[in-house]
Amino acid sequence: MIIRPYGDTTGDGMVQLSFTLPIPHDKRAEGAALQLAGKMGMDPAMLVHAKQMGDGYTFFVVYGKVNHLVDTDKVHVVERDFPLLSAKEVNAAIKRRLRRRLNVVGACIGTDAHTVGIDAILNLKGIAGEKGLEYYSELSVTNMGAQVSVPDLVETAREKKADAVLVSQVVTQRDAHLQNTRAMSAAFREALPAGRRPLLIVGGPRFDELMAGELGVDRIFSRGTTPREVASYLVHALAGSPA
Amino acid sequence: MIIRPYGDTTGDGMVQLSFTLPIPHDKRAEGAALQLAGKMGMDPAMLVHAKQMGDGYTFFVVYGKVNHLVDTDKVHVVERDFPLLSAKEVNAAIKRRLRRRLNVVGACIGTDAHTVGIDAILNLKGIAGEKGLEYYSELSVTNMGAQVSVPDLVETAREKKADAVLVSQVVTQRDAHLQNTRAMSAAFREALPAGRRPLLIVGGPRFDELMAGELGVDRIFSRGTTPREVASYLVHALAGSPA
Amino acid sequence: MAGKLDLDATVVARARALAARAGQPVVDLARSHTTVSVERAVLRLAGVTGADPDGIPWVNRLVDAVRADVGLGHGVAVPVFHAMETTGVEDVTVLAQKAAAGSVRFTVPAAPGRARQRARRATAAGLKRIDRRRAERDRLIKRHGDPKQRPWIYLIVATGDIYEDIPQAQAAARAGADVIAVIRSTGQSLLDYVPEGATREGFAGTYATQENFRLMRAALDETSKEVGRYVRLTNYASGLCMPEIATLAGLERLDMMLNDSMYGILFRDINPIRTFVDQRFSRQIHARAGIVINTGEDNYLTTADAVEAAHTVTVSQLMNEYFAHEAGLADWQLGLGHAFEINPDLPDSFRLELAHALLARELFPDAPLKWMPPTKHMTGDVFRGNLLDGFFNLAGALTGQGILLVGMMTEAVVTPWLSDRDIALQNVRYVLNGAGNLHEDFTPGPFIRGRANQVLSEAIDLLERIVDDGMLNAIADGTFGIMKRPADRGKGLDGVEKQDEDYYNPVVEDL
Amino acid sequence: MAGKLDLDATVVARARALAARAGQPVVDLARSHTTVSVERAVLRLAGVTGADPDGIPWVNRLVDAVRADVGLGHGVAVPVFHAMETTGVEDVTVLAQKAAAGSVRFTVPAAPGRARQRARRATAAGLKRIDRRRAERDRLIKRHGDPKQRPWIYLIVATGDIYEDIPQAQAAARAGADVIAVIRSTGQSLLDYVPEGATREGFAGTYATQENFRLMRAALDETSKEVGRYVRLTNYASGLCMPEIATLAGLERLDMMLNDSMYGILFRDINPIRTFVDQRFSRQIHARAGIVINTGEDNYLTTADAVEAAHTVTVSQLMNEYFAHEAGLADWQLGLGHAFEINPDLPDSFRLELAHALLARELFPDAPLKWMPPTKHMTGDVFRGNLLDGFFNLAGALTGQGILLVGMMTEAVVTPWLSDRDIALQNVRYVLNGAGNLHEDFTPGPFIRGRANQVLSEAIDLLERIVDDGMLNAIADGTFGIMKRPADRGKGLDGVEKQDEDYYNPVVEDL
Ligand code: B12
Ligand code: B12
Ligand SMILES: Cc1ncc(COP(=O)(O)O)c(C=O)c1O
Ligand SMILES: Cc1ncc(COP(=O)(O)O)c(C=O)c1O
Repeated sequence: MIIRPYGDTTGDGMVQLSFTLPIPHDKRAEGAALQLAGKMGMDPAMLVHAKQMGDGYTFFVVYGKVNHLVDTDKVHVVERDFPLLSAKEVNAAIKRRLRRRLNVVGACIGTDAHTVGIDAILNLKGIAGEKGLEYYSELSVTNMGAQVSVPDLVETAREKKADAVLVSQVVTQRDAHLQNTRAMSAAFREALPAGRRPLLIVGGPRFDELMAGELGVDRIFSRGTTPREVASYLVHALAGSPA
Repeated sequence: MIIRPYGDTTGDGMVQLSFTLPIPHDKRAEGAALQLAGKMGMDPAMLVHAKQMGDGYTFFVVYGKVNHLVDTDKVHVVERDFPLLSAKEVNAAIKRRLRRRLNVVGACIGTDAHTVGIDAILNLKGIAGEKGLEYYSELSVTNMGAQVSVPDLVETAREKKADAVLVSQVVTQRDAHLQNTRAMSAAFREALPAGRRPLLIVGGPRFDELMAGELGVDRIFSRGTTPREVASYLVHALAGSPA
Repeated sequence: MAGKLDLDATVVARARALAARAGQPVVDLARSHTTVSVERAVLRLAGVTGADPDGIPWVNRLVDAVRADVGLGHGVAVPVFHAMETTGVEDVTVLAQKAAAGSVRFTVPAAPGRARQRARRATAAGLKRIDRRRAERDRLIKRHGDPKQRPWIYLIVATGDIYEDIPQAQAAARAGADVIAVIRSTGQSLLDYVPEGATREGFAGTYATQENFRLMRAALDETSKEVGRYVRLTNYASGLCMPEIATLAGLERLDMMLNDSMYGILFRDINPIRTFVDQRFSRQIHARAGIVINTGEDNYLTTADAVEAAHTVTVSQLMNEYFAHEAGLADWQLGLGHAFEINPDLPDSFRLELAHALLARELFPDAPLKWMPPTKHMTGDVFRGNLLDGFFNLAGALTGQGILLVGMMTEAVVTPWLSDRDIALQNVRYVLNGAGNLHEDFTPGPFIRGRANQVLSEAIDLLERIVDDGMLNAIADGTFGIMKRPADRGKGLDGVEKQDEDYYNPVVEDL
Repeated sequence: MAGKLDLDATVVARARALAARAGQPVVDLARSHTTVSVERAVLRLAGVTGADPDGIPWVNRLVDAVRADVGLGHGVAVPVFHAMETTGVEDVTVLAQKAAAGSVRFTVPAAPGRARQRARRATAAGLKRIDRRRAERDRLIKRHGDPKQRPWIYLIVATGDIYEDIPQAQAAARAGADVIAVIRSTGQSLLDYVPEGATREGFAGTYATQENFRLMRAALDETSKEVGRYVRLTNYASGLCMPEIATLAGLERLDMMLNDSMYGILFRDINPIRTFVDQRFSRQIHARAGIVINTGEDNYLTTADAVEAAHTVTVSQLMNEYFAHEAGLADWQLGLGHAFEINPDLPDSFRLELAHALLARELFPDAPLKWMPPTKHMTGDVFRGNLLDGFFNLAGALTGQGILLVGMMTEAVVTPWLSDRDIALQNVRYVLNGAGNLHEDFTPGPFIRGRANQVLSEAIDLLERIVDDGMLNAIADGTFGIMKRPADRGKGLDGVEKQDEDYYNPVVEDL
């Protein structure tokens, strides 16, 4: 399906844009702002607000019509390619296929201290009304908390015979999350042979789920993930999909 | 000079974008939003907010880096190509060159009833601390007010021997301002031979100053115009620039 | 809510008495004149419908024909129903068509008794339809319920196309709007007829037509059922056709109408006499139809300064109250307008807003005041815009306003987008939900009380001057909104006539 | 401001008494232990500067060397200054270099009198430099003036690069910021040394180094002159190096420091004992330097629910007050933390915020409370974000907060952009200018008063439990921020030693 942005009427293509340019405010700066909007495909573009900040910066708000078409058939997304199971089903599938508890080790690595996200996935309390992985009787969860170094994580994963390692990354300035994830997956590749390497999962609000391959992990979860999705994925990836 | 948008550090290229797509919210919709951002040149683009509105629409906020460069040397703007004069200089120039008062007729045409803008330019009171054209002793101003029909305007311009006609247009939905301006300039072309046609000026907050030729007028004034700019332009266009 | 300002009851009473004295001459004018639109409204109630192939309604053709033959001074009812009898035509619309074709002549019979009777029977049928719609509204409110909170949340729809308006209005209602206003195309106020049919081509608003009213009301009836809350519909009985649009609103069960001569005079350059005559009749109809009117004092603050001119708003509200009561409207029907338009850069701007808003609240304790958002000081900075709207919402909650016209962050940019309304409603919900009860903790101190009393006393001074000089002169002088509008200028004056001795209006008899 | 809540003075006194009883064992612990960082701070005051080629400061090398030879139980001052005498080295930094090279051995002399004297003379010189910076601050404040309004406007800068931070900080100050905080790179709290030099590579913050302090303070001194208002500078004396960073802050005339063991314990997993010992010394230094501390109770509400856990904030504030007073800080130096973190969807959320904020205000009438903006409930909806921040600003003004940490609409997205700060400051200016005096009209009703008193009584209950169980157990149980932190775990415990009988710290003698 081909669609366009919708401001006030079907097909009007209207969007709102704001940004700063590192130049003082004058007519030329406004023209520069419109040039950028034009390059982004806005035509006509209305410059509706311009405000100088300090000596050399100007903030702009632009409204206008973009000419790009959005083709919903060509959207790249990581669709859930596994069934969403209930806790009961998860436990049953693990019991049936693995005949042992599935070991999960979770951590927030590097100097990132944001544990709320990984805790939401792992801890009993969970999030959005769903219990976390600790609630699943067939999952054995080790939550290492925050600021875990990669060597410690690899060590613990080995020790706990982890089937899956769950890593959270929330700080993204200067791509910290990408760097840490790459370091982590490299360390696992180095430390363990392919067959014995645990499933590597990372999550955090600013990840692009399409980057799993690039980062050397098996799966990425982003904004608004719920524990059930993660549990279902674990079953799918480690215990085969139940028919 | 080549510049990029500035979010937090020089050259980071960061911008903020929001829009609605006419589809319900799901992963595919988020992908569609990112596709649009991508087409606009945002890479990487972070989808930071998505909210369904009613059944079939979703609002998105996207942050990200645009790759476009802004070349401030290639900016198209209507730069002031005439000197900015004081009221005294305006009056002196008219007296010297024209040897009579310069006649100005102003109106807000069509069904547009927004007079604040044209009044700001014409009325004594003015705007932003500058007196309006009525204050200039060598300008004879007729302010016809709002909702003036094009035939009435042409008639009055003829009657008052207008040197310049100043038209305001504030309502822009469905391009009302462009349609009305075109109708106005066509009517003047029809009614009067080239030599006797008054200078045609339009103004309003949403005009693109580059469109004068297209709309058949001599000059366009947009957001934040002050009476002095208009008076100086009148002198420049009708009484030659004072050396 | 009442009593936070310590207003002096005798001062308030004096303000009301002055407003009545200042308004009386205007009422006298209205009672002694009629207009083409008043007469057309009568004929609409008597059953004339539809339009000629050029889109000119048959009521216009009929009134023009009557006027050409006998003028309007007798009212059109008697000549029309006399002609029905003499021509034997049974259907008034058919008569109108014949009159338009020039095949009927109109006269005023010496003994108008029978014509009056027939006319009155016909218009009574029209009024009865209005009564039925009112009863229907009462039933639906009982069934679906009123909004749970005050203020009611009022949202504007303005695509210009009734078929885009409808889904947007329904979406807004689902998202929490209690009242939907379909604003009008910029041109309509100056049309001296009411367009016909469903319309898709308006500029910055959609034409007010009977069919558009019907379509939107039906759509919102559906949504009311869905959301379990009666969603009200608003339009504009303003401009040159106040009486007729009021009538159509009554016939199609609209629930509120913008209705204020002062707006037409000041901002659409409509002749003061024309529109005061029209207004009185339209308000009588609104009273009958159980419709809440919204007045337009808020608009003054877009051209005048909101602090300097605060008292002109108060004066106008007092006069509008007088005019409305005189026309039969009850207090619950008085959506008197005011607005949050003080320059936000002014020190204590928010507290000044509170003073003004509370003054209106306490002067008119039983009226469902219409509280308008910032517009003039909104800019293209939409982030700031949403913030200002939040403080506007708060001021509404703190001062107990009745109808909250939801502000849009894009006010300075475009007529509202779908997403603007959603963001705006989210804003309202946050403020009402999180701080809606803050009025319990709000006890105006000397600054706010002082300011309110100052505005009231300036209002009294101005009313005294108006009593002396006359309301029409005050309007001519630019007292309101700094717009100067002399009584002998402006659009539509040629549609006014003085009533003759034998003027007869069957509708007014029944109101 | 005081007295709007009708708090019962005897209840308040009881809360304070309980906090003192609960805090006493922690103080005893702090007084009877020392840490590597306390000792390093002593040496910094005694004149050790610079770092080895790997970037490890000479103070670290020296303390490690002393510790290896004689432990920390005697304090490092005596062994170090004894070694100065025995080796004849005149410069402590040179001694550190020699010690690092293994060419000096440390012992504790039987008669430490002379070493103590020399040490004390050296550290006194360091303290004198701090005293001079304090006097300098007083002079500059006199010259340039304090902010005109309360609350002071506090803005964060966080590029990670001191050379990008500086122009952004200056721009922020010009745009109205009264206080600039340079936040730290995510890694720093866990470093058991203070990095050296100007730094350009931080993640989500810039390293706290003496040189970065100096550069930023100099830049802001320039801007203070320009804007005619003394612009304060803030950094973090938190994490593993509290005492040293406090010292560097004193030496470089920083004006405020985030300084709270509880933050390190709960959110950086630092060992409780280590950090309580460090905290006491760092606060003694802050007291001397005239620095305002900022505590971190606001953070609890990012992991715990702001309504359920409101009383834990109060308890922590009372304990922090006790710890601070005990360390010599005056009330004006207590920027106790709290935050606007109630779920905005909760009915009456704003009034609950007012209750909590006012409770803090009235419990600590002379402390310049640090009021933190919404973070947890901020989302990528930046329009809504700016609105929430506006109500946060309003709550700050209504309840007389001292230091307003300005919220950013992009809180959930990125560390603040230049334009975010500008929009945020515009928001603050609007609210303070337009509604800053609204507190005159704010008289809390039963809902707000009731809620405040309820929180206070829950705080007393909790304090009673802590008196019984001990503060360290409470922390271990997850009482604060639902983070469980046992006293025998966490980072940095190996840097703690019990003081011996002959422990000597020349700095503490002078504080
Ligand atoms: C709470 C919080 C804190 C708390 C953390 C407490 C704790 N124990 O976690 C405290 C106060 C300690 C804190 C401190 C700091 N913070 Co902080 N913090 C936040 C805040 C307000 C909320 C984050 C949160 O809890 N979200 C709720 C959870 C449930 O969402 P989530 O993390 O996205 O998790 C979900 C999904 O992403 C996914 N998920 C996440 N991880 C994983 C892992 C796996 C395996 C899976 C499957 C899924 C998954 O599932 C979760 C549930 O749906 C955000 C701002 C915001 N509103 O987002 C800033 C924010 C994250 N913090 C930030 C910063 C910079 C810091 C500091 C570094 C500042 C400083 N220099 O002092 C410090 C230091 C901390 C550090 N070293 O990391 C920045 C990061 C900027 C950036 N993009 O790089 C933010 C965005 C604020 C800002 N705009 O500046 N912070
Ligand atoms: C004030 C106002 C009104 C007042 C007008 C009073 C009056 N006598 O003018 C009232 C209340 C009557 C009104 C009514 C309506 N309004 Co109105 N109104 C505004 C408002 C709040 C401010 C406009 C203003 O006065 N700006 C201040 C002046 C000084 O600025 P300016 O016009 O841009 O003028 C400057 C420059 O542009 C330039 N300039 C302008 N004209 C000219 C001419 C020349 C020759 C030159 C040289 C320069 C020049 O110089 C001026 C000084 O710097 C705007 C929203 C906003 N905040 O912008 C909406 C707005 C313009 N209105 C709008 C609408 C839709 C209406 C209505 C049509 C709604 C309705 N359907 O009922 C009605 C009907 C009016 C009509 N038929 O036109 C829309 C227009 C949407 C669009 N883009 O198409 C706006 C943007 C609001 C919105 N978002 O919906 N309105
Ligand atoms: C009372 C009143 N009538 C009418 C209008 C505008 O509509 P129109 O010009 O279509 O009559 C307004 C504007 O808000 C108004 O307040
Ligand atoms: C008291 C305190 N210290 C420190 C920090 C964070 O900084 P860091 O982790 O760099 O010590 C905070 C966070 O806001 C805090 O409140």
